[in-house]
Parts: sequence; structure tokens; C-alpha cells
Amino acid sequence: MAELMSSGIELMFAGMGIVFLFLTMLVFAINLMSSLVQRFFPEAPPTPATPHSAPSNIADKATVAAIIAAVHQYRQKK
Amino acid sequence: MAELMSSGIELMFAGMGIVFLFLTMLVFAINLMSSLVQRFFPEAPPTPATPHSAPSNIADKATVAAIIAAVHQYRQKK
Amino acid sequence: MAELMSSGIELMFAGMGIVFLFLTMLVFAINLMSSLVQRFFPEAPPTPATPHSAPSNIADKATVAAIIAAVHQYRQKK
Amino acid sequence: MENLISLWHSTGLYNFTGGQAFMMLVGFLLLYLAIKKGFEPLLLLPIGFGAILSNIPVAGIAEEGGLLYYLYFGIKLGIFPLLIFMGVGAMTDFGPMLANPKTLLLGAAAQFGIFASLLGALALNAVPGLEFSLKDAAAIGIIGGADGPTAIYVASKLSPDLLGAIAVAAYSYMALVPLIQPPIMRALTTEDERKIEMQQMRAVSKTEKIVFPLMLLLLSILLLPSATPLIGMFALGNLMNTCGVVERLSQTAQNELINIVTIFLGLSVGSKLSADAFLQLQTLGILGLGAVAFAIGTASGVIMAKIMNKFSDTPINPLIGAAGVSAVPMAARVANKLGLESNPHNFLLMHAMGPNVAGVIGSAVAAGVLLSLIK
Amino acid sequence: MENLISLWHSTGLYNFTGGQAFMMLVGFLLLYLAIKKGFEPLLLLPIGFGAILSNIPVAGIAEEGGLLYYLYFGIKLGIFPLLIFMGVGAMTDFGPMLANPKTLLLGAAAQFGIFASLLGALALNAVPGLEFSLKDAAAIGIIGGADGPTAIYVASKLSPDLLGAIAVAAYSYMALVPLIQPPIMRALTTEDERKIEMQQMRAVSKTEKIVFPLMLLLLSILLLPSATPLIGMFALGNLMNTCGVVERLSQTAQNELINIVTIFLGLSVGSKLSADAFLQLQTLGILGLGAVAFAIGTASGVIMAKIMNKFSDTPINPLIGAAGVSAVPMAARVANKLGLESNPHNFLLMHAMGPNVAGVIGSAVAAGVLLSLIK
Amino acid sequence: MENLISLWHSTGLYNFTGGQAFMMLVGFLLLYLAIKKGFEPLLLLPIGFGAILSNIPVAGIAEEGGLLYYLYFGIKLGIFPLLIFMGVGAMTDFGPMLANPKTLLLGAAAQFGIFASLLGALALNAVPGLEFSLKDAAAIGIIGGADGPTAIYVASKLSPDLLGAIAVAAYSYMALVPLIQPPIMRALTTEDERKIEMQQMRAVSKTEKIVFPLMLLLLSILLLPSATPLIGMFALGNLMNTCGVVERLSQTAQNELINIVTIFLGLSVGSKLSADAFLQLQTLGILGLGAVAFAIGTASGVIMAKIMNKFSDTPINPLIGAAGVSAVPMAARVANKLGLESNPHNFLLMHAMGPNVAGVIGSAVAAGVLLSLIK
Ligand code: NA
Ligand code: NA
Ligand code: NA
Repeated sequence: MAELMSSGIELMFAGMGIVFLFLTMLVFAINLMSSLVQRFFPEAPPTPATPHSAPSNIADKATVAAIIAAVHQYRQKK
Repeated sequence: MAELMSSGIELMFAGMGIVFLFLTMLVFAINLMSSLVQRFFPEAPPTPATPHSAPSNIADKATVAAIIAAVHQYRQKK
Repeated sequence: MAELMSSGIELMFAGMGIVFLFLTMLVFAINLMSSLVQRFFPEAPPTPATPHSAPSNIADKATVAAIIAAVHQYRQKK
Repeated sequence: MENLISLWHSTGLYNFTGGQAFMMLVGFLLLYLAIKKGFEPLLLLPIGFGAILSNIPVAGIAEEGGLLYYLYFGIKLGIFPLLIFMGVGAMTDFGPMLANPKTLLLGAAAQFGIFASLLGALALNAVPGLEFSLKDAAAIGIIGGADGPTAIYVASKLSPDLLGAIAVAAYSYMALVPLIQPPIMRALTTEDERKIEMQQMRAVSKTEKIVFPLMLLLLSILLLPSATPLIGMFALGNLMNTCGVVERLSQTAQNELINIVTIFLGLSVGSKLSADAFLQLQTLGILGLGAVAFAIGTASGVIMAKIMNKFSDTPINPLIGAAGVSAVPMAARVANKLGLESNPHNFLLMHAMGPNVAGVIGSAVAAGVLLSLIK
Repeated sequence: MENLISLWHSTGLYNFTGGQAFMMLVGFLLLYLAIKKGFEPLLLLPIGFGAILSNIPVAGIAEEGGLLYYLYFGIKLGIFPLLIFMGVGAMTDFGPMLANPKTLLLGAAAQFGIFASLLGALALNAVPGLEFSLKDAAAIGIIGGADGPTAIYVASKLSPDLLGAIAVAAYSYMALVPLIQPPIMRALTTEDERKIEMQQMRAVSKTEKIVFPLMLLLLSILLLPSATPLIGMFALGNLMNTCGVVERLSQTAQNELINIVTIFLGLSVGSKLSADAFLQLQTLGILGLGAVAFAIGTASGVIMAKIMNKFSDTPINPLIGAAGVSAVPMAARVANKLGLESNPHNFLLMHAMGPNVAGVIGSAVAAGVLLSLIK
Repeated sequence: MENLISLWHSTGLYNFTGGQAFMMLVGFLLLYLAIKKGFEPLLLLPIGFGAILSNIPVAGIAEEGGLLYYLYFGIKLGIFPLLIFMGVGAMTDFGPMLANPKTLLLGAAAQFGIFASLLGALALNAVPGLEFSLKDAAAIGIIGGADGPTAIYVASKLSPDLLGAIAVAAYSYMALVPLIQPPIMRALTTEDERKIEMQQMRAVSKTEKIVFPLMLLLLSILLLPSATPLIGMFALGNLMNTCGVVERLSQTAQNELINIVTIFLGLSVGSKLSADAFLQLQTLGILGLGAVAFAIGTASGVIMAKIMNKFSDTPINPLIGAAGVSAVPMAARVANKLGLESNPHNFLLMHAMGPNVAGVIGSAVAAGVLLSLIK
């Protein structure tokens, strides 16, 4: 039992140590990467992602088509 | 052969018996359930199911958008 | 090694032979089939395939609905 | 030269057996029925194609190492029919049935077709050369359930050798429902009965639709656990659809997942259409008994509806009894069509949907009885 | 008569054991929580349903020959959690984290909940009748990771018997995050701290988002290979989404594929909710420890954020530390909500998304440590 | 302390072998080619990722117990390539080929690349350290088919050890078609030939499109059963699309199902990119022979088209012969582009689609010959 607890405590230190080590290194890596990317591959900031753009696209086209048609009709009737 | 037929007949009676027993109990259970639900969880009757509501939704939005836009345009032109 | 090469050469002749035989027979078969179909099952040439017709369909309906609504509104306002 | 002979010996032409050729024709016939006649194409097209592929000499597509051999495990282990049943459950609307629960009894009566053709199969043992065990007879009878996945599930458990013929018969007769049912329905009803208009149904609340699949499952657990694989997956699909909180799972279950499984199931069923198993007198027996099962199921449903109409305080058009065989939604449409013929203002479709979906439950229950009592 | 007795002997009523009945109630409770209370319905609905199905007497749905037995192989072999992780990766936006990388440390701190409850599980061995091995304790601790697929993956490797209880605890507490976290967050922060507004984040370029998953994978390969199945599939999904050239694969991974696997995974997890395994004192221990794990993880994240706020040149609102437990995106929304309560102009959502997704990485790393050190 | 050492011993850094590191670089190179250069990203991205995952030390992702080990069964049993072929079949329009059937011969001629590189592989046995069996040589030759699933299917049957290198070569060269083909096409044609305008094609009726896949399958059954797994699944997909009655199955086959299988197939192929198998002189041989195969296939197609142009009563632009290698639709686009360069009014795209899809049939036939004659 005591042995199990000491294994557990050891595991806790090892675990939290590695988690912090890993994520700290990741912080440095990201900072390095970001500065390299911004320096060597400068880019316009991305526009907001539109993963499901298709539907709205359809709607847009429908809208545009409808407007054109409606205005066309309106003019003809006039 | 005769034995097989008698097994079959027995199976028929057992089978139809259980099918009717099961579905009759289900009728009672549904009636009970429906009256309990209507009494304790009264609800506005559901609007017709729209499993694929997204598309029509899109169409609706497109329609509305188109109307607004067309009318807007119409007024401006006037 | 020499034996392997001769197997390979044999394979090449057999292979190209069968490929040509197969595709030549397919040419004849298609010609035969096409003439049979055109004679016994004459058909209006197919309209361009519209595998994803649903969306455009929606758009169409939206368009039509929007036009109707817009024109309706336009008349009422007049 | 040796190569050429070896090639010739590897052609299909050299290796064809008569049985394989015949089964391939059966496969092409199924494709014809599916594509040109519109016979349950979603199933009969892959089944027909599977029949062709599995009867190709030399290729061994249905033998170990071949695609259909591996796909067939999905049936052998009972996975595919249950997943299809889940998808069907997600597509089923129990609303009309909940609005008029007594139509459930029509779905019960129509299951008589199952047991009648089970007896018929046993009786056919009198014909020399025909030998159906009790398991075979039960698997054949289930054709009368008019429900594809149930028939495949039961046949895979009780009589895998007959699976191909049974599945083909089940789906073919489901496609033939508009031809098989009307004469029987007309013979058993009077013009006046067919004119009966039914009362408009009440609206069913969302809560009832959520509770129902759970109640159905619970009843099946208490009374007939052997039916719970089928009824359970059906109820799961239905609950996913009605509960409204797992819309993305419900959509996948009734679209992509059921489509993928349908392709695999159809091909696997087709792989059981081998000459050995199919070109038997048995198959003729199965086809005949299947037709009998549908006819008797239809008649039982109509007669039950006539009886209920006598005792019910609200009128019941006997035509909707025929929908109790299931064959969703074809049988309900047939009832609607015959109703309109006699009375152009008589829309029976929604009234027939009640017994129609009740028939699915009824045959799952019958399947449970068969699986539980036949060892 | 014999048949009738045999039928009665095959009913659920005759065969029910108390344990099965109780577990079925647990299943219905999970369905209730999923549907009526909105507790992680995508998972808890199939899990609850799986619990019901697998506890049906006689039917044997979770035994050899039954559907859930075969589906469970997807968990046993570690396939389902990894495919879900791929889909989650495809849905994850690392933008907010890349804009403010130091918030990764909040995702690290919150993992303390994992190890604290691991110790707690070992300490519970002092209670008579409770016996948790180191593997069990690790599998329980991972609940504190607040990440479903990670918890299921680790539990399936270290302690498959506890899998059902662990998964239920993990998803339940994730659903309870809006109840568990706020009191802890309020207790550990002052009103002034909660009012802290954070600077607007810079935009993150597409290239950074493409490079990040590869860098994450590389670091994991170098330091902690045992975490690479989880982190690798997560990175694959994320890369498929950010790279922009395999849009159709990314869409399928985050829609149909993850939906199909979610149904199967949920049912399989439910099949581990058997009376034998669940109706133990252990389960109470697991549920208690899970709550402790979430609470400690939340507290650690908030305290870490307070410390960082002291040393940072840009202000950090300590509330976002609580999002480090993961439970994406629930925990980030909780941080946002509490921020708005103290300061109606303080939108913390995007700032909290950084630690939130960092928490996913953090728990995958912790999982790697546990899988690597516990043999 | 012991724990720390044990941890260090479990890091990737400690366990890396040179071969693994190199193969990981190959994986990253494939990702780079897929994402930045647009080389067949749908396949090369998962393949590259699979290569990285399977070469991670300690993790054992491609060994028993790891995800890629189980996914690989889909290739080993021949399931994944056939399902992909079904999806490709559903996406293929045989209209242009049916309108001008003699272009099938161009698809036949281009298969010479397969057999030429098969001979080349055998000739390379003269190089010390290189040893290709007849099976290996055939699996390498099939790269010249310029068709991914066919190459993977044949390699998995004849030479699984070379599968990784062969798949990478096949997809890489398919992506390089716009670089490899034009110089060869220009060298073998005169400016006048490239200017040849072809007659507009007749419309092809729906019935012809429905009958064709069945006819193709029938011919393959009669002549070359060993090609029927490939041609059969291709024909099934095509029939599902053209028949018009199973639209939902066709859509699933060419979208979700093919996407799911593509992810799994790519990862599994990548898992065969192990240092042991890839870092051999053989691999250089395979890459070289693959390029040769594409070049010879292109040349054969063009020369055949020149010959046919001599004898045909309607003009044939020799450029479309190059499309006979398949690599659909890339090779057809290349032909179109070169045609436009010489004659801005010369749209060859639809004319080149005929030989292009014929090339798919041609290489499936060639695959059947190899699988049938090499034992
Ligand atoms: Na039925
Ligand atoms: Na976490
Ligand atoms: Na080719």
C-alpha cells in the first residue's frame, strides 16, 4: 500500500513534469515557428473560415438570381 | 413428418398468440402512455416534421433576403 | 536470369496480346451494342447529368418564390 | 504456347459450369427487374450484381481471399441487418400509429402469413425431393413478414444456405405488392366497405414519439428478449430521430451509414446465390411459399380490419388491413390507391401507415418467437 | 403446454436478475440525462442505449454472437477512440492558441486533476472492500483530462473492466462543467481579477496553422512516443482541415465518419456497463474521484492563470485558466459567461479557447506518460 | 531517478534509428509534395502521414495492437482498393468513349509501359545487389498502368513488401504527368499533327451507358476472370451511377464511402513505408522504372494514335493517344492543353477522355493477365 502510494507520487511528479516540459517546449516551438513563418512566409491574415459555405453560397446565388429576375420583371412591367 | 407438422402447428399457435399478446399489450401501453403524456406533459401539437429542414430553411432565408433586396432596390430606383 | 527474361518476354507478348484482344473485342461489342440500342431503344439524347441537382433546385424554388413574393409586394404597394 | 494454353485454361469460357451460367442469368434478371421494372432497386441491384460476381469461375470472389467472402461476415455475424434496421427505425414515423393504436392489431393479424407459409413449407416435405427442416420452414415463413432486414437476420441465424433465395423472394414480393395485394383486397371487401372514410387523426406530441420506442423496447425486453436485437436497434434509430438532440447521428444513420451497409449487404446476399444452393427444387418451393405468405398475410389483415370495423365505434376501412404486412410504404400506398378508386375523396394513406409500421413490429416479434422456440 | 413453459422460461421477466434490472435503470437514467438535460447527448444517448441492450437477459447482445460484442472490438483494438480523435482534430481551430501560446501552460496546469485523482484512487485502497491497482488508478485519473476519447483509449488499454464507469463519469462531468466549475472559479478569484480585459489577439496565418500540427506531432515523437497514437491522429485530422487540399477527406472525417464511429463507440462503451462490473463500491469511488479530478483540474488552471498574470506583461484573466481542463468548448463558454457577469464588455471566449484546446494536448500528453510508465 | 531513466529510455530521441528518421523525412516530403505542390493530395497526404506514424520508435502504431496494423487488413484482404475502384467507377463517365469506341485501342497501346517496365525490372537483376522476382517485376510494371487502386491491388497480391514504394511511385508520377508527358508528346508529333481538329462526338444515350458496364463485365468474365474483381467493382459503381434508380447508393459510393476508404487506404499504404522495406537499392529501381513506364506508355499511346490516324476515315489528333495511360483526368487535360497551344480552337478534352477511361480498363485487363499468369 505504502509502496503503491509512493509509486503514485513518483508518477505524479514525472507526469506533471513531462506535461509542463512538453507544453513549455511547445510554447517555445510555436513562438519560433510563428516568427519564422511571419518572416519568411508573410501572408495576408486568413479570412474567417467558412467550412459549410456551400449552403450560404446557394442562398447567395438564389438571392442574386431572384433580385435580377425581379428587377427585370419589374422593368418589363413598367 | 407428422411430428414435424405438429411442431409447426404448435409453433403457429404460440407464434400468433404471442404476436397478438405483444401488440395488444402495446395498444394498452400506448393508450396509457398517451393519456399520461397528454395530462402531465401537455404540449402544443408538433409542427409537421422537417427532417431536412436546412435546405428549405436556406431557401426561406434566400427568399426573404431576396425580397428585402428587391424591394429595397425597387424603392431606390423609384 | 535468362530464363526469367524469357518468361518476361513471353508475359509481355501474352499480356499485350490479351489487352489488345480484349479492347478490340470491346470495340466491336460497343459498336454492336450501340447500333442495337439506337435501333431498338431509340432515345432522346440525355440532357446533361445533374448529380447534385437538389441544391440548384432549392435555389430555383427560392428564386421563383422570391420573384412571386417581390412582384406581389410591388403590386400591392402600387 | 504453353502460356497460351494456360491462358485459355484460365478463361471463364473454358471453366464455366452450366450452373454458374444459369445463376449469372438470374443475376442479370435481378438487375433487369431492379433497373427496368423498379423492383426494390436499392437491394436487388447489389444482390443481382453479387450473384453475378460470386458465380464467376476461377475468380473466387465469394471464396476465401475474395471481397464477397469478407463482406459476408457482416451478415454471418448479424451486423448488417441490424444496422439497416437502425437506419429504418430512424426513417420511421410512428405518429399515425400512435394516433390510432388499435391499428396495431392489423399489423398482428397480417403476421399469420408467416406461420401459414411455415406450415406450408413443412407440408411440402410430402413432395419427393423436398426436405425442409423446422429451421428452414421458419426461415421461409419469415418472407411473409415482408420486411427485408428481418428476413435476412432470421435466415442468417436459422438457415444460412437458403439465405439467398429467401432474400430474393422477400424483396421481389415486396416489389410485387402492387400486383399481389389488390385482387385479394377486392375479393374480400365490398364496394361499400372500400368507400368507408376514416376520421381525421389527432396530432401526436413529440414526447409521445420519444417515449414510444423506449416503451416498445421495454415490452420486448420483458416478454420476448429474443426479439430485442431487432427491436432494440429499430428503437435506437427511432429514438435518435425523435429525441431531437442527436440530429447528426440520426442523419448519418438514415443516410450514409445505411447506404454503405446496403451496398455491402446486397453484395453479400448475392454471394449466397450460388448454383449449388439456388438450383434446387427447394428454391421453387421458397418462391411459391413466399407468394402464398404475402397473399395470406394480406387476407388476414383485411379480414381482421373487417372484424374490427364491426366492433369499433369509429369506422375502419378494411383496405388498411392489407398494409399490416409491412412492405413499408408500398402496402400503405396500395391501400390508398384502392380507396381512391372507390371514393375519390378518401385519402387512406396516413391511416394505412399505422398498420404498415405496426407490421414491422409484428414481424420482428414473430422473428423473436421463431428464434426463441426453434433450437 | 411444454411450449408455453419454454416460452415463459425465455421471457425477460422470468430471467431478470436484480443487477440487470438496476443497470437498465442506469441506462434509462443516461437516456434521460442525454435527452431531457442535454448532457453530452451524442455520447450518452448511445452509451445509455448500449447499457440497456447489453443487460437484457437471454438475448446476449453483448456476448459472442451479439452485435455489441463485435462492435466492442473497435474499442478493444483502440480503433474507435483514435478515429474520433481524428475527427475532433479536424474540427479544432488552434488559431486562438497560436495567437497566444503561453496559454498552453494553463492547459498543462489543469492536468494536475489527473494525477491528484490518481493519488486519490490509491488512497481509497485504505477503504475496506476497495482495491485499485496502479493501472486502475491511472485509468480513473484520466477522467480529469475531461476528454472523452482520451479517457476511453487509456481505460481500454489499462483497465478495460472499469471502462464503462470511467466513460460515463467522464462524459457526465463534461456535461456538468457549467455546474462544477463556477463556484471554484469564483472562490479562487477576486471580482477585480474577473474583470480583467485581455488584449485582442493577432490574426494567425494559414501557414502557421498548417505547420502547427506537424510540429506538435514531431515534439511528441521526440519526447513521448507513447502519446503519438492519440496526438498523431489528432494532428492528422487537424492537418487535413488546415491544409485546404483534402477538403473532402476533412469533411468526411468531421461528419459522417465521426458520426458512424460515435454510434458504434457509444454502444460499445454501454456494453461495458454490466451489473458485474458496475455495481461495485468501485463505481462510487470512480464517480467521486471524477468529480474531485474536475474540481482540482479547474482550480489548478485558475491558480496557474493567477500566477501567470503576475509575471506576464499583458494581462491574463484568471477565469480562462479553468478552460485548461479541456471539455471543449463547454469550459471556454463557462469562462466567457463568468467574465461577462463581472464585466459586460469582457468577451473571454476566444481567449479561453487557447487553454481549452491546449487542455486536449495536455491530457493526451498525460495519457502518454501513464501508458508509458505503467506496465 | 529510476523513473527518469525509464522515461528517457522511452523517448523517441533515445530509440530512434537512422532508418526511421530517414523514413520520417520521406513522410514529411510526401506531405510537402501533397500540400505545397498539390501532388495527388487525397492519397499522398494520408500516405505521408502513415509513413511518419509507422516509423515512430516505441509506439508500434504499425505493429500488432496499433491502429495501422489493423487498417492494413483492408489492403491485405484486397477490400480497400476494390471499394475505391467502385467509387471511381461511379464517378466515371464512359460517354466520350462510347461515342468513339476506337479510342479504346489507344488505351490498349499505352499499357505497353507496364510490360516494358516489367522487362526493365527483370533486366535490372543484372545490377549487383538488385534482385526482382517475376512477381516483383510485375508489381513494379503495373505502376505504368497509372492507376492507383489497380497498382495497390496487384502489389498487395504479388509483392506486398514493395507495396509502399510502388504506391508512392504510382501516385507521384500521376501527379507528375503534366511534366513527364509533354516533352514526349512534342517529340513524337509534328506541329501539323497537333493541330488536327477532331469531329464533334455524337450524343450517347442513357441505355448505352447502362448496358456498357454490364457488357464490359461480361467480356471480362468470359475472357479474363482474374480481372473481374477489379472490373466488376468498377462496373458496379458505374452501373449504380448510370442506371439512375439507386442514386443514394451511387452518391455514397463516390463521396463518403470513398473518402473513408481513402483515408484508411492512405494510412495503410504509408504503414508499408518502413525503413527495412524502403531503404533498399530496389526502391531506386522502382522509382526509375516507374518513370520509364510512364514515358513508354505515353509514347506507345501517341504512336498508336498516329498509326490509327493514317487508317481512320475521321481525323485523330495523336495527342489524345497520350491520355491512354489513364491518370484520369490529368492526362486528358495535358492532351487538351498541348492541343490548344498549337491551335487555340482545338478543344481535345472530351476526345481525350475516351482513351483516358479506356486506359483504366486497359490496366485492369493487364492486371488480370499478370495475376492470372504469374503464380
Ligand atoms: Na411485417
Ligand atoms: Na484535458
Ligand atoms: Na492505365
